Amino acid sequence: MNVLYFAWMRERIGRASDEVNPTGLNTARDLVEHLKTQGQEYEMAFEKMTSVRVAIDQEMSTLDSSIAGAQEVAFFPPVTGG
Amino acid sequence: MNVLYFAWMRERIGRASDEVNPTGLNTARDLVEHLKTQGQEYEMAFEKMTSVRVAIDQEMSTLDSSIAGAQEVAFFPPVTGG
Amino acid sequence: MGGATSNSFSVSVQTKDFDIAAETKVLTASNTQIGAVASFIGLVRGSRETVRSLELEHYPGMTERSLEAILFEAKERWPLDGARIVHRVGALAPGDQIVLVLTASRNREASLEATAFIMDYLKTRAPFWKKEDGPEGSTWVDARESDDAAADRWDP
Amino acid sequence: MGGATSNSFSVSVQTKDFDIAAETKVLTASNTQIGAVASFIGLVRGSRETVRSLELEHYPGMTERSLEAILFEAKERWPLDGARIVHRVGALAPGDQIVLVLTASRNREASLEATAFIMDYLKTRAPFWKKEDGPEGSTWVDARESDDAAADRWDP
Repeated sequence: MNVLYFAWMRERIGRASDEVNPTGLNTARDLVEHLKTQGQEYEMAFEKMTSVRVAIDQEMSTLDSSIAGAQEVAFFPPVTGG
Repeated sequence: MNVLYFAWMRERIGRASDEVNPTGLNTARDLVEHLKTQGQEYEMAFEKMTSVRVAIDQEMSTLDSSIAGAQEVAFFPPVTGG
Repeated sequence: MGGATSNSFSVSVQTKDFDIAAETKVLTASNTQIGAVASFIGLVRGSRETVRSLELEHYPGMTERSLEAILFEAKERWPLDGARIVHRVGALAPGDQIVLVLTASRNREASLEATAFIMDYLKTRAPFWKKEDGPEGSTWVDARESDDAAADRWDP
Repeated sequence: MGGATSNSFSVSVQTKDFDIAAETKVLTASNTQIGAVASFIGLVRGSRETVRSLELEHYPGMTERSLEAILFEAKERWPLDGARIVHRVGALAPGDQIVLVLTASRNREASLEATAFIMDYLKTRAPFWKKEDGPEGSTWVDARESDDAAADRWDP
């Protein structure tokens, strides 16, 4: 499963994407908990979860959405386009 | 006093303006009654008063507005610009 | 620089066509605090079969005054940095541009609402009249009650 | 001729600038039943002293999908003959155009309301992020609660 990061989340983590083995991960929240074990940069990026948005296969989702079968999960701050 | 006509009122009356002596005319309605004595074309133009709008010195007004001291009174159908 | 000047609010009544890109550039050029520009363009509807041409008559003098009064009213109601109305008169064909309303603001909702307001007031208060030349001859276009209702919604 | 085709609804995410007059012409060219074109342009605010430049990041793929979904939703809600979103990405300077929304309809209110709706949804649903480069360094722009409130008003 490809995991993407955007804006300040990408900057804090120091990379734009990770390849993650989804075995045992049911929801986007499970994925976050898994990532937070991968280093301090991930802990920092996921520190304030009210500022974290998630898209599963390019659809806006919530942290409790299932990631079963997902090919791409993205984490990013609230959007500021327009 | 200069009296102007626009759109189908101008066409029905057959002219774009008249010079009228305002003596004895208090309101726009008085002016209409006076004009209707000037010929059948005026009677036709002012036949359906719900479709007649009036501007006094280029300000939207009502038939009961005073025309005392006015230099220009205009009659026209409801506007259809835009 | 940066401040809105009073000539940021202007109207033109003209026979010639307008270019919305050029008009937008003029409206926003001197003020980089403008974040939002809303606009409306009215076009002549109808195919060449149903409407051969449209003739727009107006009341010179009063037209400009009434359009300026509408911009003044909009400026009182919304935080606008500028606004512009261009209205064409004379002979027009299907697809031609008739009217342009442009508003500039720091605020998105202000620009969009002010544009709607200006159009609603223009439709019911500015002295223009349309005459359509179709296959069955010329007819003056009737005013629409829906336009009165649209204008009424801005009353307190 | 005269009928709206499905490609009357389109989006572009691009680094290059856009021309609202040219975009309007494309949107209205094939359909003379369109009487109303509303639009919104977002500009980079701030003087050269406060904002040296703005960097717009986005999520390629999802951006286009989300913008298309917003146009589809607008088309379900209002009688639109066409709509277009152009959103720029990359480096921009104060005064630069960021986003264009254009809607075409037979109905004035429909085009203006749909334009407001599209902007409100775009502001809260399309994956773009702004980073400002000012005199005190680079900062990511915070999302605004007022944008969430604006989007919420369209919920049933």
